[in-house]
Amino acid sequence: MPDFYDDDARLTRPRIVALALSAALVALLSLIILTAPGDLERLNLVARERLTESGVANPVTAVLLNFRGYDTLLEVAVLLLAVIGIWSMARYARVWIKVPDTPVLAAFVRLVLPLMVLVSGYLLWLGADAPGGAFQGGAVLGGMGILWIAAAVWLPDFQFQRFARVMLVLGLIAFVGASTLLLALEGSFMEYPAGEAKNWILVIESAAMISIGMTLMMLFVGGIPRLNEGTV
Amino acid sequence: MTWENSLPLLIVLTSLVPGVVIFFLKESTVGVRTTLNMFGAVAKLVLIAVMINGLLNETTYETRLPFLPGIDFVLRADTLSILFCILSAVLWLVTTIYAIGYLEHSPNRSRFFGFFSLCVSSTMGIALAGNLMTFLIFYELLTICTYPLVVHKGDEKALRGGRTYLIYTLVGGGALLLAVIWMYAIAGPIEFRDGGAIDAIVEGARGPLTVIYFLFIAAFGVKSAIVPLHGWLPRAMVAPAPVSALLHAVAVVKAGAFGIVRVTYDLFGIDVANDLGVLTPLMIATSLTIIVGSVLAIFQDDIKKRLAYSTVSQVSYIALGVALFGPLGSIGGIMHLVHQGVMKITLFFGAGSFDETLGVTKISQMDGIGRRMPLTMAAFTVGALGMIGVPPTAGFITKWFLGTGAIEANSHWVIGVLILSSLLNAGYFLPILYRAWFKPQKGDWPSEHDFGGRFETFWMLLLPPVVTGVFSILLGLFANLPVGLLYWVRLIVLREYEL
Amino acid sequence: MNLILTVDVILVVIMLVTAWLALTARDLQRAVILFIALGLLVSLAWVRLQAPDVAMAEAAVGAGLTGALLISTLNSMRELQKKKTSEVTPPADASPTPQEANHA
Amino acid sequence: MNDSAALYAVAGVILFGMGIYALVAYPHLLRKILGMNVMGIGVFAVFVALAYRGPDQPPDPVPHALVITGIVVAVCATGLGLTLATRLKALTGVAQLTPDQED
Amino acid sequence: MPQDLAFWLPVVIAVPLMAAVLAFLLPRAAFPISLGAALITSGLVCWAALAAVNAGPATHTVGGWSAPLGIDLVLDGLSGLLLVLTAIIGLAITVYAHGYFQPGDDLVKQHQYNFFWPLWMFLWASLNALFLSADVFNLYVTLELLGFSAVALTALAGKPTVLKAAMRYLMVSLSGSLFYLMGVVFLYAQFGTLDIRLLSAASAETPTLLASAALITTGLIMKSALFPLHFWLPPAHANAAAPVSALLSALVVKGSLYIVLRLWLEVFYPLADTVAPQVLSVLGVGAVLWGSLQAMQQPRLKLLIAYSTVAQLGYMFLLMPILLKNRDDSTALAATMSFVFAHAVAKAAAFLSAGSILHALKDDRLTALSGLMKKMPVTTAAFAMAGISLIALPPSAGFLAKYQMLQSALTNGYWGLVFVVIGGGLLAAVYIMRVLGPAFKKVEPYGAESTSKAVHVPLVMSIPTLALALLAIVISFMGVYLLELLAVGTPWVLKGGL
Repeated sequence: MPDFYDDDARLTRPRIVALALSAALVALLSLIILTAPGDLERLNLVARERLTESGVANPVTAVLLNFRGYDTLLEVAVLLLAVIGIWSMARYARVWIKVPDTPVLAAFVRLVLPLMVLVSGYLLWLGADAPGGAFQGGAVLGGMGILWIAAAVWLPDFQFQRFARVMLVLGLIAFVGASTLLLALEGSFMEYPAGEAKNWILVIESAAMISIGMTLMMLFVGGIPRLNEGTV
Repeated sequence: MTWENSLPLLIVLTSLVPGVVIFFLKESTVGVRTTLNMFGAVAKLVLIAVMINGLLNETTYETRLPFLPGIDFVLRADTLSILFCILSAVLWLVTTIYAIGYLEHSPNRSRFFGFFSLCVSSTMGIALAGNLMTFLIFYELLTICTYPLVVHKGDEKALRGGRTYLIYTLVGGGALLLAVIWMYAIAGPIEFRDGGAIDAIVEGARGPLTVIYFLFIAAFGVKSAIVPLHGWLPRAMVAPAPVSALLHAVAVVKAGAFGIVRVTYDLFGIDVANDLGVLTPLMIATSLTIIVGSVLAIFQDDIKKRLAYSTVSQVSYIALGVALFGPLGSIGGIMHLVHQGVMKITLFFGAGSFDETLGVTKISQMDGIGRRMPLTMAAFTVGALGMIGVPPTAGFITKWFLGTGAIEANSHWVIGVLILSSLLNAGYFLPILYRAWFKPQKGDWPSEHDFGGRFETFWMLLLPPVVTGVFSILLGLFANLPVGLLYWVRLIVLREYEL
Repeated sequence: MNLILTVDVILVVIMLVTAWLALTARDLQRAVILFIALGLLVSLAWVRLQAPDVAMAEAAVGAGLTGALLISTLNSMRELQKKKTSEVTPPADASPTPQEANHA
Repeated sequence: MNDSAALYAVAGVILFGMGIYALVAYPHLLRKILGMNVMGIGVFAVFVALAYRGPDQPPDPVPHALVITGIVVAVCATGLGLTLATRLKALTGVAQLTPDQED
Repeated sequence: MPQDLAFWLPVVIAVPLMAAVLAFLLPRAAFPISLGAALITSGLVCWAALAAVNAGPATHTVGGWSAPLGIDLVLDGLSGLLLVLTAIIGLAITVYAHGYFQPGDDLVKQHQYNFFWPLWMFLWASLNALFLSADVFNLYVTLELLGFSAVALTALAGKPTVLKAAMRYLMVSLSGSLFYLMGVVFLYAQFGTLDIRLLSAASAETPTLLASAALITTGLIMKSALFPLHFWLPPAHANAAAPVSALLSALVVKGSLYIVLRLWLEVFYPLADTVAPQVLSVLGVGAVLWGSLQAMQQPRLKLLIAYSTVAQLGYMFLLMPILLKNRDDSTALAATMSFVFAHAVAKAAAFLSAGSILHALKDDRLTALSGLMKKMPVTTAAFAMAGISLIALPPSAGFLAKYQMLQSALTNGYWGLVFVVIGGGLLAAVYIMRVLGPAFKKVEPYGAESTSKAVHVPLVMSIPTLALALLAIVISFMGVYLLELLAVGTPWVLKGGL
């Protein structure tokens, strides 16, 4: 009955069976993965060989935004879809946060926020050449939003969702729009013109970062930004 | 598409299209519905007449559409299919008139006539099917379309009857499907052909072919009610009388019997079938059915039930004729396809009219009915005498050829079966005739219905049995005319035996 | 070389133990906190495997954000539980707010 | 595969197995969601381990990119799952998949 | 604009994807946007299929980076057939849903209506992306897109039962995806590439391939609800809103099924001699029997149809041993794909009919359905046609498919399967007749409660339902064309490829 404090931790018979089966699976898969020969060089080398053509110096960003940019496009779609799914399920925000007694946290958050915006922008810029990029930057942006809410500095209201909608779709629209434009121009979906890849990538990434940030924040809100009465 | 290519399809469509249109008509639009039905029926007859003429001039009528790689959807006219076509078309016309009269003022008529037309279309498809696949499609379509007719009354009993009907026919359909696929698997994409599509039995195929043949017989046996697969037939008697008439004379039961004829002659070929040794078991099964059906009929008091068991017995004459290896037996069997239809439909029309006019449903209520409804009863009498095989009715011709066929095939015991069956037929029909004509009326009729007018009943209920009754005699009297039935059936048999 | 491998072994063992504790802890709050710890350990492992991009993503998204989601969910569930024990009715879902009426 | 990579790959497989166990063995939805996340971490760990070629060679960037994608999918899935779980808790009073009653 | 077929492949994905975004951004215009996207996508897909029949398979290299580095979109017979199927059913459901979710002034319904469109467009985009993808990791992403949109659509109905069903569905979907992803990792470990054609070219029977096949197949049959992993399907499909049920049963489960077929035909083909195909076939038999028996006992129409899906999914795995015995002989694949097509059309029609019935009678218990023929003739007729196809009586799409299945089983000597297929048809007849039998019951003309409850079904609902039902019949005469499309460049390895 005490629903979220504990599950019954006893090792009942079904659990022992489940444990044994999982263990067997683990043993089998471990043995097999160790025998895998790893003819892995092929793709690795190809990716590195053609890094220069990709417009960015960070190979991971090259894969994410150029070679396999289509994956990332669908990825951005997944993010948007997750928010739409959550909004469709929950007509009210989930957040149940008490306003903190001390203003210290709030003050701290106010201080940190501008810094985080800067950091996220920097991460994005950095992503072209070093570890970082839209996802990492977006995560920082999202973290900022969450901190903002968690510190009860600000709580999203219903008016906010109109703004949020636009921010949420920005990344996907930029991605699909740019790709389609490139399809018309270059004859291939998402084929960046030679030498201009970096600019295209940066534009797409910026839009994607904003959307990612907003998405992560909305995942936290857990419903259409509109608070249940008396929940805060 | 040329005329020759589209004619078989058109014959199917002349009832299919009106049927589909009728579904969308309002209950009250009797005029349009009747016009559509009649137009379809007459158009169909005209097209068939054109086709007969063409066939006599050796024209080929064939509609061929791709179905699956290697298998086409084929509708083709040949002598045998024409025979079944014309039987169905004529009886459809008659039955439609009867049904209009019978169902006047009852609910769901659009639905009824819609399915009725679809039913006839399926029968036409079965008749014209040029290969197993096409046959199978229409055979199952027939099952689907008859179900709503069987349960038309919509009460518990009707639903139960319908369920039984479906269980039997669907299981039969499963057997047919298996047989068809197996056949295709070992023989390739064969089509029906005069004299049989299988030229010779390949070594090793004898066993499977025998099994397939019996699968076919079992599948068709369900619809043609071969004992012990006849259980659905009496229970399906809950359907309205025109449906029973159609079921017994043209559509379902006859489709089964036609299937046996088709498969034996045009798929296996009578020689191959004989070579496989499958004809004797078929002969035994049908003989048994003839006897058992007749015996069971004697114990029924319900008129329609007695007629139903009579059907069980009579339809097996067709298969018996097939099983008798030799042209004479074949002639008897194929002729009975027509004869049984015409005679049995007369009987059902009569039974339906008794019910609708006087509320009489049981034989024990029929005392003196001959005086109240002389014309209907006269038609009924002709049908009954035909079933017994009294000359000069059509039934006599059948039994004559079957008897001579039995001698030809050296199966003399079949003559015994025929005689016994005729005695039994007499045993369950003559008492009815006696009651109707010679016994005085007992009290009031159960629920008499006054249709007004000058006749003993509504004219639409009277005309059809009288017409089919007259046919039953004419078919007997003029069997041997140059374009008569016998002539045509001889043509069929000559081709099948490749004589 | 051996030293690195030793570090690896220690890291892996801690990871696995943390994971097991996270999955079996009786208190869900504790489980969630352990899960966040697992996320951080994993990102450490990925730094070690020369995957700094992945490590950043894991630390920020896998540990940080997922952790925040889990904790906030746990909190809302607690609130719901309290509400349930104090009053029987579930939160009003059917009655729309005036804002929504305007929107529709 | 070098030793370190093998070690982390096996660890990944073990995490995968642990996740499955938690998913099937515990009724609480939050725990199930945790289980799925651990499963995911396991898969990612194997993938990242495969990309590692020892200290002297640069790693294969493709799995890294794919794992980042996977991490983002996982957080989305977690978000969806947690929302559903909260809704269930609100409507039924328990965050578990109790058998349905005919409603 | 280029007339090249390959050029248009990404557009088939981008159009519904953009429609989803716009429908979310502009809820008030959601329906016109979605309908427009549906029309464009369907038209484009049908044109593409015709073009592929004439010109052969097409490959689009996304980003200009061909495999192994980039991701290719490939249109061939197998994917083309499923794209066309999705287009047909998608169009019908788009129209139907507009009627079904018609909100009036109910705010909860308005909410459902608003969110149905973006979710449905996402689903469509993800299906198209899935069918076109030639990359195993990209397939994972499309699978997740598909799973998320399907779960959210399921949950849209909002009742506790449906939320539970959605939750269960989400768990299965996610863990299935993770199994799949682990399999992908194993593939990468062995072959160092993610492109299906390169994988199949390199593929050889190794322990890693076996493990990968086991992981991937397990994950996917979870998502496809193959017996005994079907437990989540009936509650989800039965409790979701009717258009959603239709989508789930007709299309969503086919997504993962498609990947199973594709991978086994291409990448895992070296494992064809192992026991795996037999196992799948046996599970299929189990599904046919168990699903049918369950369908016979369900008290509600939608549950019955949902269990029928469990049974029918079994058929799609029955022929695996024959399919993989020799992939040059395409009859088993043709039979399976015909079945997929037939089932999707008939099942969508059945669920849409059930939706209309629920809409009109507010009740889908079988006991409430007597006399349905009189009350809702068009809907009943549609259900009957769908039922005929599910039973596989001729002439229907189901018959066309089962005929080919039987032929394939018989010519290969699998007699057991012959009896399963025929027996399964009879079992289907039993459960379909549980609905259609009482439908012909006479209803009392006046005063009876059941009659007075019947209301008019709007044309936007009855027309798509009837159209799908008629299609379930008409397809039986289009078998040759379906097979012609299917034959386009399948499997990739054999006919061209890179």
